[in-house]
Amino acid sequence: MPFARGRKEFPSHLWTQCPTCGEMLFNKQLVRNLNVCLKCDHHFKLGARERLELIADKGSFLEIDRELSSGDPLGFVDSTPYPARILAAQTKSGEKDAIVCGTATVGGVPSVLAVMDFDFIGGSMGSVVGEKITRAAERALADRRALIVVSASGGARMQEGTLALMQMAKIIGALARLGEAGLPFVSVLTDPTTGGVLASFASLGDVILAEPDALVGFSGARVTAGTIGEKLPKGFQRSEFVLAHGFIDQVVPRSQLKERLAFLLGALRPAARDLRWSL
Amino acid sequence: MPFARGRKEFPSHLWTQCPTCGEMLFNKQLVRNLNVCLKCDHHFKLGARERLELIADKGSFLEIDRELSSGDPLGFVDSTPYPARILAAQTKSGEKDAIVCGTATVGGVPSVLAVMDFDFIGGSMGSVVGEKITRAAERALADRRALIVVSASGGARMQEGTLALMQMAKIIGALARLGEAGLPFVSVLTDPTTGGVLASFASLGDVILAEPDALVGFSGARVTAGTIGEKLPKGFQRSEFVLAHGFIDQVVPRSQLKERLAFLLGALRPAARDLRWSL
Amino acid sequence: MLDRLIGAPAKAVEGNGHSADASGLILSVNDLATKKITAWQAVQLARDQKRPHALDIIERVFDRFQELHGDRGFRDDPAIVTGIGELDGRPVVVVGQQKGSSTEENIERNFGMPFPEGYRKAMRMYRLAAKFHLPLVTLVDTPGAYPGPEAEERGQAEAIAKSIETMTTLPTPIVAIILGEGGSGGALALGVGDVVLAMQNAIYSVISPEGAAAILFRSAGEAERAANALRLSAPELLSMGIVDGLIPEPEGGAHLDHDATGRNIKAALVAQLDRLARVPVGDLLTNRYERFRAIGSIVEPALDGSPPKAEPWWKRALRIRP
Amino acid sequence: MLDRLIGAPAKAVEGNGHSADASGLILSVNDLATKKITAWQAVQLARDQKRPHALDIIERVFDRFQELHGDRGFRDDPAIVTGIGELDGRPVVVVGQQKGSSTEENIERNFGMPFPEGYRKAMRMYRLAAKFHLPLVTLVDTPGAYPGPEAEERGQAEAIAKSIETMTTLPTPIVAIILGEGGSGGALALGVGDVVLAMQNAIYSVISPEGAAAILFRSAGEAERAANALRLSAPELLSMGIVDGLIPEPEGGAHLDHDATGRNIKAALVAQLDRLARVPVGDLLTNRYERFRAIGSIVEPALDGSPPKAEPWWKRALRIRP
Ligand SMILES: [Zn+2]
Ligand SMILES: [Zn+2]
Repeated sequence: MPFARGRKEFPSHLWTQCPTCGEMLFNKQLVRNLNVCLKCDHHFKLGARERLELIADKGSFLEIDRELSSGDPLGFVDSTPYPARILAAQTKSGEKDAIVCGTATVGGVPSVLAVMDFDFIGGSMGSVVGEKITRAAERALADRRALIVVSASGGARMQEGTLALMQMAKIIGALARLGEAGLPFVSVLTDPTTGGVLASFASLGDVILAEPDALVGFSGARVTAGTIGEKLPKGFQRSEFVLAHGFIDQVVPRSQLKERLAFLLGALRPAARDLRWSL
Repeated sequence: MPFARGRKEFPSHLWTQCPTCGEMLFNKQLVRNLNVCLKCDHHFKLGARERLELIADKGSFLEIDRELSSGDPLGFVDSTPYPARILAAQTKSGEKDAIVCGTATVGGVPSVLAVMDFDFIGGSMGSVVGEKITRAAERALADRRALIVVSASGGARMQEGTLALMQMAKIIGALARLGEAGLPFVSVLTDPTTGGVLASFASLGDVILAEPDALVGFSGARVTAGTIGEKLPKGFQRSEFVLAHGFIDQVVPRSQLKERLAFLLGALRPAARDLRWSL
Repeated sequence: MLDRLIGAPAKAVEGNGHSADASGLILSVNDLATKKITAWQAVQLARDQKRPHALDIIERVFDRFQELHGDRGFRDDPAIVTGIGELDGRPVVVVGQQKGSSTEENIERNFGMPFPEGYRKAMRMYRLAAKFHLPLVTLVDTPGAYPGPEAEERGQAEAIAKSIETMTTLPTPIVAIILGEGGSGGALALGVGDVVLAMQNAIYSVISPEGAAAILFRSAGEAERAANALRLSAPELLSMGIVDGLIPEPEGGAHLDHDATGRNIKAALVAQLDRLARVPVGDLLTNRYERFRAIGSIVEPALDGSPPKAEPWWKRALRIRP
Repeated sequence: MLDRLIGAPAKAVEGNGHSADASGLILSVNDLATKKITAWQAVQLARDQKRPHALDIIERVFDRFQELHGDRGFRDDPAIVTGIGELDGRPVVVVGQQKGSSTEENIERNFGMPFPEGYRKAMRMYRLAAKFHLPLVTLVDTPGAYPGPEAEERGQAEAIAKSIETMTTLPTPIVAIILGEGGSGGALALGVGDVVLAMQNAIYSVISPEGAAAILFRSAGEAERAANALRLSAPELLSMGIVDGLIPEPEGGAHLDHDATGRNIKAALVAQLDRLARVPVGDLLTNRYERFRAIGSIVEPALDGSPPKAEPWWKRALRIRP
């Protein structure tokens, strides 16, 4: 495979080019390697269902709140009306919105998982994402389970206006209650995790893991660079940069994510009952 | 007064030269002005008793733990044996150690005051300072009073070795209990507040006030400058610098200290009983 | 399928049970005396440099205000002012975003765009309020959290998230007022209250109209169109249940009469804090949770054909099993 | 006058009630098998670059250690390592100061001198331990907190004070081990435990011998004399009740056998944590308070001629009235 070939020899349904090293990767091999480049370890984006398969113990995942979908509270129209935009994304992805939630065990620890999907309108957070993560946290609290949220999002969904913004407070309220009850929340940041998602639940994990080289930042780099009108530091807003600045616990290669989560949940495993009442 | 006179015209028992502006100040006037330079507002050091007079409501101060003095746990000898050093300081100052404590009202709010005196071995913190501040905090807790500590210290007293270091943990333990009971602690930093005093109780006030231009830092500027082998930023480790860096609530001129304390204690006035039990 | 609009208009306002009607608040869009202004006019008014900013309001509403400084970690951020003031004799902790009233002051205040240390200062004051059982009043007025690289490096997102978290569980009454410009997450970091009020001409949005226009219409010039689409004006916020009431502004806008504006705010604050002081802290926190919990617009099919009931989350939580 | 030496030798050690005798600890200076080394020899041993440092010990004592990074505010400080490890199958939070074993590593680790953000990382882990009811183990090994100007600007003193404060009220068992060099406040920030142990050749001092010599004797060359005067060696600390027991080192010092050192530490930790796990958290906190409360040397005349009794502070507090 390592000799040079012309582009036409790589039909796109069979091959994918790595944006980092330029290597042409055979799709089947790429999928078998968890969508990580075999040459340079570039982490391609991973869909929510594939991510769940990677994290949840085999056969343990039970989806919840599958049918929630978005209203159109603002009657929002840009180039397309918002409902049409939603419908197109639903048709393309087979999902109702940008997140899949459910219960599962992870390394044997009863958990609730919420996994975002960047392919659904940029993983943007509207009322459905807000409601589903909130319910996931409430479910974890009710069942005394751990909560894992995997983020992949450009931020709040502007087609839902200030209602989308309020989802930040809504989700955080539920997470805070989870924390007060001594239940663990692990946040996993994947490429990209930005805006209102990073400025809310994604930054509040008891432990925060990130995939290598994921974009992790509050403002878009374009905005930031515009603000100072100059070049940004090397690696700016990438996982390793954010790790060095103290906001991430570990950068974890995808192949080790499951094992790392299992260890952490095992260590932070919630007590069967709320220890606040045990004095 | 503003025409030039020779040095011999200013006998030192009558006149003091301001180290900041060079002005010769008539001692009686200086004292009447709370030991603040009448020309440039330089704040001269203030003894513990004068400070108490400034802060406590007139006639309300009752000293406690007056007779505590230091042992010689290490049998410490440098140029002088430690007990001799203590005795000399006691004889010179009329105090037993570097702090005066008592109960008082401040603007009508029942308080416990602990005021350090830099003149007693550089205001250094040994077992007596540790024990007296701890007792002051315990007294405030027992009587549900506010606590005010005025610091003036070069740090821990090295003649008491690791025992002096441990006073930091001892005092902080008592302050933490005070805080858990919802009682206010106001820390006042005066020139200088450094080392183990700043790295313990002095930095833990619910509100932290500092006198203008007071030296406030962890390491001696000499050590710090030595570390980097270069010049330090302007105003380094002075109140205003530390305020800009976020570690002080207000820089307060001495003439306004009493009023400011009274306002703060009034606002943070402890409830008559512990509200944790009132749900 | 049922279009269940959680947190619909009137419901949310009455739902949290704390909105006063006796303090001059506008509680329904129908009550707006003058005809509504356009979204774009609201944007202009909310940003007017002559509009009263946090310190202008603090000076008029509180007696004996003492500003307290510093985040105890990095820097005192002048874009957020905090302190203790007396409201009709009662001590209150105040946290507000501070824009400048001149170009020089705006440079000093970073145009009201806080750095992470600003939010950390705010959090310190939130905790101070809780520790001493003082009510908390926040004044929201910012184009947004500062988006520069130093802010990113020091954790702008983390600071906002923690600020919101601190407010959601803070065991003391909170009244948040959208004073002028409520710019996205950087505003929400001061915006979680038991009661959230907005000035009559304030705005509150997930993104600036200019930002939205640049993304959606590929042109910042379409900001006016975006402002309309975003429904960011105070009456819209009220009708969506995002704010609980509007504080009336003097004829023509708050910038024309700071004193009258201050009086209206003071009346609203006194009335709200009076009510909140009577609510046990446990109920306060439950209601605060439910208030934000109810916001959003989702479509959820009923599994058995009947519409799902709106009920407290814990009832749902105790009932549902996979 | 009565010379009441609060916290005298044996009393303090037994006083807190948690010291194991079954785990190989040296609980009395008389039990020291080999003859005592001089203070200056202790200084040299404690600073030996080949001495096992935090990560060397963690690797040998804990199974499946996962390092966790960051203070969530400014920077991940490599001079403090933190994480979760398994000790005989039980999860434990570990926080240790990390010196380098080579010049390169020492530069990376800043010679084990933490910045404020290092202590803030430590505090985050302290709280994590408390939140999840995990015991906390700290490993102290630092010449002191970094004294540079950036550290001053970011609040070195505040970070140390808050660290100590967090430990004093942390509702989970804490075992602190003075592993090598316990340099002043920067060491104490990790040093508040229910049980405080020291390695047999560790030191713990309010100031470095060199620093003390420069101030007291106007010559850093008098460091040996200062080291003696400061009574900073482990046996001295034991006899003063500052540490509760000594962990024996292999013949010649820990640097000669990292594995044996690890085994001794592991035995001590397992025994101490076993004991502490049985103490209700309220008692734990009371005892931790009394442990440090008792340290100090004061002379107090009895008001009525009889010596004041040593008694818990709250008895004193309830009795005394002016
Ligand atoms: Zn590649
Ligand atoms: Zn002068």
